[in-house]
Amino acid sequence: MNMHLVIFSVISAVLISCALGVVISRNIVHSALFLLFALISVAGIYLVLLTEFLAIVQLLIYGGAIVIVILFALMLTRNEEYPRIQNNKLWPIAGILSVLVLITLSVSYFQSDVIRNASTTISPAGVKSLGSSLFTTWAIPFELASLVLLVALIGAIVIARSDKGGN
Amino acid sequence: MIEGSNNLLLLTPEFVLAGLALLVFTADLIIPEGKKEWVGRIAVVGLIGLLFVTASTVMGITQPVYNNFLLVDHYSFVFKMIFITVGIITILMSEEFVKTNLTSQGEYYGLVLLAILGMNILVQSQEFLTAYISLELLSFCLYVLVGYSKFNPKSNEAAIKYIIFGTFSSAILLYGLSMVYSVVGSTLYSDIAQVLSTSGFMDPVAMLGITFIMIGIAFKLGIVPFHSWIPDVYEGAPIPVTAYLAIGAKIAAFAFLARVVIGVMLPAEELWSSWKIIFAILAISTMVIGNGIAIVQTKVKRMLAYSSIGHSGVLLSGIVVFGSTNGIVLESLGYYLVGYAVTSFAVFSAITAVTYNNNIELIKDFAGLSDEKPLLSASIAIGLFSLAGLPLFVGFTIKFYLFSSISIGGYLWLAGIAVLASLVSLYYYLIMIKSMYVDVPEQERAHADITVRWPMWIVIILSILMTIALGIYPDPLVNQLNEISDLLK
Amino acid sequence: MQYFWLIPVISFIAFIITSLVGNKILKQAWIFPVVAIILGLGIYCFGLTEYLQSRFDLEHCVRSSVTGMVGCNYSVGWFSAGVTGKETVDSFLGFTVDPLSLSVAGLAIFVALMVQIYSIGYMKDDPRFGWYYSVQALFISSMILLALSDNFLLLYVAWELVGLCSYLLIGFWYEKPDAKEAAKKAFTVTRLGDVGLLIGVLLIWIEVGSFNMSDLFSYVASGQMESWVIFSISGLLFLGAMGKSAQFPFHVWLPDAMEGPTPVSALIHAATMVAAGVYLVARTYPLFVESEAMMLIVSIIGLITAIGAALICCVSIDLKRALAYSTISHLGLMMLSLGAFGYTAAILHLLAHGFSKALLFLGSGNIMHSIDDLDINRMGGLKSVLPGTTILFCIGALSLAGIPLLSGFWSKDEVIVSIVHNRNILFAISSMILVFLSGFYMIRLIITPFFGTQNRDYSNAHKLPMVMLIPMGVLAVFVVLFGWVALYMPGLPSSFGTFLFYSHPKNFHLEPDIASITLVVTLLSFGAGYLFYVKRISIFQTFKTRMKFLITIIENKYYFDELYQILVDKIVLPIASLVALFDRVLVNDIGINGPGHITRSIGSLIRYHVTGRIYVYLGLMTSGMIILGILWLWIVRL
Amino acid sequence: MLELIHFNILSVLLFSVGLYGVLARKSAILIIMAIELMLNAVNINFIAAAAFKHGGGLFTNFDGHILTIFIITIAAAEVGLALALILRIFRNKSTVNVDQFDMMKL
Repeated sequence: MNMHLVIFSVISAVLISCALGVVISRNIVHSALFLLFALISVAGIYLVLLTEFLAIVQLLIYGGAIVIVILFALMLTRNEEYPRIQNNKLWPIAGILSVLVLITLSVSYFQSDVIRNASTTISPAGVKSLGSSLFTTWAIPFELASLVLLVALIGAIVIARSDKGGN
Repeated sequence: MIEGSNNLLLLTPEFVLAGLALLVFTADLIIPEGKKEWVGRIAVVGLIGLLFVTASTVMGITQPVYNNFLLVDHYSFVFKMIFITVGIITILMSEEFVKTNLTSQGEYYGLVLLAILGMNILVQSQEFLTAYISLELLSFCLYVLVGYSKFNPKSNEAAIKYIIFGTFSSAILLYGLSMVYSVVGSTLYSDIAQVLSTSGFMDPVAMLGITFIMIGIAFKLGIVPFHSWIPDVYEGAPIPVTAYLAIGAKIAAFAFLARVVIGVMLPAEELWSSWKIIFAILAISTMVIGNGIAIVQTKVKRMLAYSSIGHSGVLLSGIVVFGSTNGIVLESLGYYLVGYAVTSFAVFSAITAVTYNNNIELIKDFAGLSDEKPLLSASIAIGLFSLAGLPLFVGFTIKFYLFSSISIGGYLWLAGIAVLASLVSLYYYLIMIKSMYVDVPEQERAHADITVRWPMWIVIILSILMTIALGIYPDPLVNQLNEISDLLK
Repeated sequence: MQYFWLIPVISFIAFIITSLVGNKILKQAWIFPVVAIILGLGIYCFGLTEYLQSRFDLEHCVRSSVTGMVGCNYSVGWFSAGVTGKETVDSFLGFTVDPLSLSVAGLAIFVALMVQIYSIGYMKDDPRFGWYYSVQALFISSMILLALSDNFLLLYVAWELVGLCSYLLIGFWYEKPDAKEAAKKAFTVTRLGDVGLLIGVLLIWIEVGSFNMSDLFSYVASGQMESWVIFSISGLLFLGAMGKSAQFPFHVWLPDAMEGPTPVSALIHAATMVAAGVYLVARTYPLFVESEAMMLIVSIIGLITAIGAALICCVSIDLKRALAYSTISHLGLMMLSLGAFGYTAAILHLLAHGFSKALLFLGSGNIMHSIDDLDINRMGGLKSVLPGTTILFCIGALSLAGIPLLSGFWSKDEVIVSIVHNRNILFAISSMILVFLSGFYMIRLIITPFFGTQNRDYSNAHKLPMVMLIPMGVLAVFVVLFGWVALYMPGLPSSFGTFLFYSHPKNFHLEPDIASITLVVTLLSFGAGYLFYVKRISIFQTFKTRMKFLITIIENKYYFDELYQILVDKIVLPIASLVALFDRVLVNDIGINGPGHITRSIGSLIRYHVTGRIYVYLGLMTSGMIILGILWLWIVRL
Repeated sequence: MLELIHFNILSVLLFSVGLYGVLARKSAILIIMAIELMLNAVNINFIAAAAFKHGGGLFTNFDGHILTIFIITIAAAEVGLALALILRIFRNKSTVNVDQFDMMKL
C-alpha cells in the first residue's frame, strides 16, 4: 500500500460519493453544492496526476465560474418544487442503463492489454511546455475556441435579454 | 505522407468568413432599427464574394495545413462551396421571417455565418479535437438559432431539447475520444488509423471508443436510434432555421462522417469489414423508421423531419459500400447531397413563405393553397416529387446514381430496401400534395394574407429551376464532383 | 428519322405553353397540343416512309444479329461519371427506330390525335379544359419517349412519367371521391410493379455495365449471363410490365381508372399506356426467350388474366368497366401470345386492339355524353337515338370478337396459331374458351344497350357534335382496313410478319383449319348471346340461378379489392403505426407507467400520448448506444 | 501501485453516475450538472492517459492536457448557453421540469 494509492482512493471515494449526491439528492441546492465538492475532488485527482496547472484551472473555471453560474440560475428559476425535486418515472430503467454502461466499459478496460501494460510512472507536465504547445501546435483549435466563446456570449445575451415585444 | 505546411494563405476563406461575421455583428450596431434586413444583405454580398475568394485561393490545391490538423483538398473545397451557397440561400429566405417574427435581428445573420465557419473547418479537419471544436461552433450557433424565436414556448423547448441532446452526445463523443486516446496517444485521424490497422490489433477500449465517436456523429445526423430529437427540434425551430438544420447541418455532419470513415476506418480493413454490417443495420432501421413514422404525421414540419431522417438512412447506406467500389460512391453521395439540398430548399422556402406570418402548421391547413398561390404550391409539389424520386427532377437522378453505386458495391439488397423506402416516402408526400391540390379548404381564402418578397422569389425560382435542370442535365455538376472520389482511391 | 426526337419535344413544348397559358387567357386551349400532335404525325409519316424505302443503306442503321430486324440508333451523351470500365456510369439520351418502336409510336400518335380531336367536343364545357390538354400533351410526349428510347434509364423515366400523367388524368375530376381514390390506387399499384422494374434495371447495369438495350442483348446473346440472372432480370422487368399492363394480380387498378374522362380511358387505359407492359416484354424479348421458365410464367399469367377478366366482363353492368375488363383480357391475351413465342402476333394484336378499343371507348363516351348514364341495364334501344355511334361501336366490337375481315380477326387468328403451335393442348383449349368468352361479352355489349328493349326515355338526350363523330369514323376505317396490313404491308412486297419479327420473318397467311375452328367458336358464342339476351331462353335463366354462387364471386371481381383492402388495413398501416407506437409510446409508456397501463394507453392512443420528454429520448439513445457497444464487442470477440 | 486502469475505472464510475443523473432527473438544471460530471470523467481519462505515457505509443507532448483545457473551455460556454436557454423557458413556462417540456410529440 503506498501513499499515492491511499490518497487516490480517498479522493476517489469523496468524488464518487459527491457525484452520487448530485444525482440522488432531493434538494437541488444540495445537488449544486455536491457538484462543487465533486469538482474540487476532480482537481485533487489532477494533483495526484501531477498536473498542478490543470488543477488550478479546474478550481477556477469549474468551482469558481460554472458552479456560480449554476447557483445563479437556480436562484433565478426558483420555485416551490425545488426542495423536493423528484426523479422521473423512468429512473429504474436509467439505473439499469447506467449500470450496463458501467459494466461494458469496465470490462473493456480490464480486457485491454494496452491499458494493463501501460507504464506505472506518472510524468509531470510543466506549465511552460503546456503553454508553448497550446499556442503553437494547437493554435487553430485555440482560435476556434475563442469563436465558440464569442457565440456562447452573444447567444446567451440574445436569448436571455428581456426586451420588449413578444406575447 | 505529405509534410504539413503552415501556409496560412490556404485558410484565407476561413479568415475572411470570420472577418465577415465580425463585420456583420458590427454593422448590426450601426444600422438603425427598422432597416435590419440590410445586415442580412451585407452578409449575402459578403458570402457571394467569399465564393470567389474560395474558388481563387483553394481550388485544385491538396495540402495539409498546420501540423496536419487541417487538410485543404478538393473534397473540402466542394463542400465549402456548398455550405456558402446554403448560407446565402438561408439568409435570403430568412429575411421576411426574421423581420416579422424575431427580435435581435442583426445577430441572427452573424450566427448563420459563424455556423458556416464551423462547417467549413469541420469538413477539412484531420484531427478530432479540431473537428470537435468546429462541431461545437456549429452546434452553438444552431442552439441559439433554434431558440431564437424566444417568446415562442415551442422554440424555447426545442432549444432546450437540442442543447441537452447536443451536450449529451458531445459528452459521449468525447468519452469515446478519450478511450481512443488512452490507447493510441494521439487524436490525428492518420495516427489512429495507423494504430488501428496494425495487424491483428483489436483492442476493446479503442473499439468501444470508436463506437462512441460514431454514436456522437450519428446523433448529429439523426440516425435511428439517435433520431428522437430531430422531429421535436425541427418542429420548434423557426422554419428557416429548420431548413438550415435539415440541409446545412446535415450535409456538414455527413461530410464529417464520410471523412472520419475514410480517414480512420477504411485503412483498418478488419475494423471496417465489421463496421460495415453495423452501418448497414443502422441504415436500414433509419430508412424504415424514418419513412414509416412519416406516414402517420399530421404536421408538415414533423413530416419533413421524419422524411429527412429517411434520407439520412439512404445516405448512410452509401457509406456502407466505401472501400468496395472504386470511389464512384463518394461522388454519388456528393451529388445526392447537392440534389437533396436544392430540392429541400424548394420545399422549405415555399413553406416558409406560406407560414411566416400565420400559424399554419398542419398538413390539412395547406388545403386549397394551389388555387390561391399556384407558384408556391407548385414549388412544394415539385420539391416533394423530387424528394420522392420521380423522374424529370433531380431527386430521381440522385437516387438512381446512388443506388447504382450501392449495387455495384455488391449491396443490391440494400439498394432494394432503399428503393422500397422511397416508394413509401412517395405515399406521404402525396398526402401533402393531395392536401394542396385536391382537398377543399375549411375556410375561404385561408391563405390570403401571404405576401412574398423578392429575396424569397429568388430562392424559390432558383431552387425549382435547379431541381429541374439538375434532373435533366446533371453532367456538369457530376464532372465537378468527380474529383472528390479521389479520396477513396 | 433522325428528327424523331422532335416528336416528344414538340409535345413537351405544347405542354409547357398550355400549362402556363391555361384556359384563363386562351379559350381554345386545345390548339397547341393538337397542332403538336399533327406536326408529330407528319414527322412520323415522313420517317416511316424513309425507313420503309431505304432502310438498308442509312448511316445509323444496322441489322441486329439477335432480332434480325433493322434498327437505327441515334444518341447523344447525357451524363457520365466514375472511373473506368464497369464502374463508369455512362448514360445516353438516345432513341432507336426499328419496326417495333415504329409500330407502337405510330399507334400512340395516331390514336392520340383522334382522341384529342374528339376531346374538343367531349370536354368543351369542363372548367379545367386547359389543364386537361396540357396533361394530355405531357402524356403523349412521354409515351413517344417510352416507345423510342434505346436505354433502360430513359425508358424508366418515360415509364414513370406516363404513370404520373395517368394518375393526374384518372383523378382529373378530383371533386369526386371515387376519382381521387382510383387515382391513388392506380398510382400505388403500378408503383409496386415499378419497384421491380427499377431493381431489374439496376441489376442489368450491374451485370452488363450499361443501360443500353443493344448492349444487353448482345451480352445475353454471347451466353455470358447465367441462367438464374436472366430469369431474375426478366422476372423483375415482367413485374413492371404486369403493373403497367394490369396483369393478375395487379389488375385491380384498371377498372377503377375508368373514373377519369372517357377520352382518357380510350387513349391511356385502352390503346397506349396499358400496352406499355406488353411493349416492354416485346422490347426485351431477347432476354425473355433465353429463359424457358420465364416464358412459361408469362404465358400462364397472361392466360389467368385473360380468362379471369373475360368472365368478369360477362357480368359487369357498367359499360366502361366492362370495356376495361375486356382490355385486361386482351392484354392478357397479348402476354399469352408473347409467352407462346408469338412475338409478331402479340404486337399485331396490340395495334388492332388499340384501334378497336379506342373506338369502343369513344363510343361509350358518346353514350355518356348524350344520356349521361353507363349502366347497360338502364339503356336499351339506343340504336334509334345514336345511329352513327351504333354502327361505329359495332365495328369495334365485332373486330375484337374476331369477325373475319375486321382487323381483330387477323391478329387474334395469329395469336391462336402461335399458341397452338408452341404450347400444349391445355393452352389451346383455354384459348378457345377465351375466344368464346370474348365473343359472348362483345355480343352482350352490343345487344343490351343498342338493340334491347328500350327501358327509359331518351327525349332529352344531347346531340353529338361532328367533331366527336369524325375521329371515330377515321378510327373505324382503320379498324376495318388495318387487318389487311397483316397480309400485305404497304411499301413492302410482303406482310407484317416480315416487317416486324423476332429472328425469323414469315409471311402471314391464314391457317384454314385453325381459323375455321375459331370462327365456329365465335359464331357459337354469338348464338349463345343471342339466345341469352334476346330470346332469354329459360334454360339459361335456370343456369343462371343454379350458378348464383359462382356468378356472385365473379360479379365481385373474385374479391380482389377486398383482399387488398384487408392487406393494407390489417398489415401495412398497423405496421406503420406500430413502428410509431414503438418509437414514441411503447417505450415511453412501458417505462413510465408500467405494464398495467399498456392496454389503456394503446386503447386511447389518440388522446393519451404523453411523449415528447427529453429523458425518454435520452434513454432510447442510451439503449441504442449500449446495444451498439455490446453488438460491437460481440462482433469483435467472435 | 497506482496504474492507469485505476483512473480509467474512476472515470467510468463518474461517467455512469453522470449518465444516471441525465436519464433519471426531472430538472433541466440538474441534467446540465450531470452532463458536467460526464465531461469531468472525460477529462480524468485524458489526463491520466497523458500522464501515464506508455512506451512505443504516439504519446508526445501533452496532448491530453491540452485537450482537457479545451474541453473545460467549451463546457463552460455550454453551461452558460444552456442556462440562458433554461432561464428563457422558465420565464415563459415558470418551470424547469422537463416533464412539462412536452408541447411537441408524436
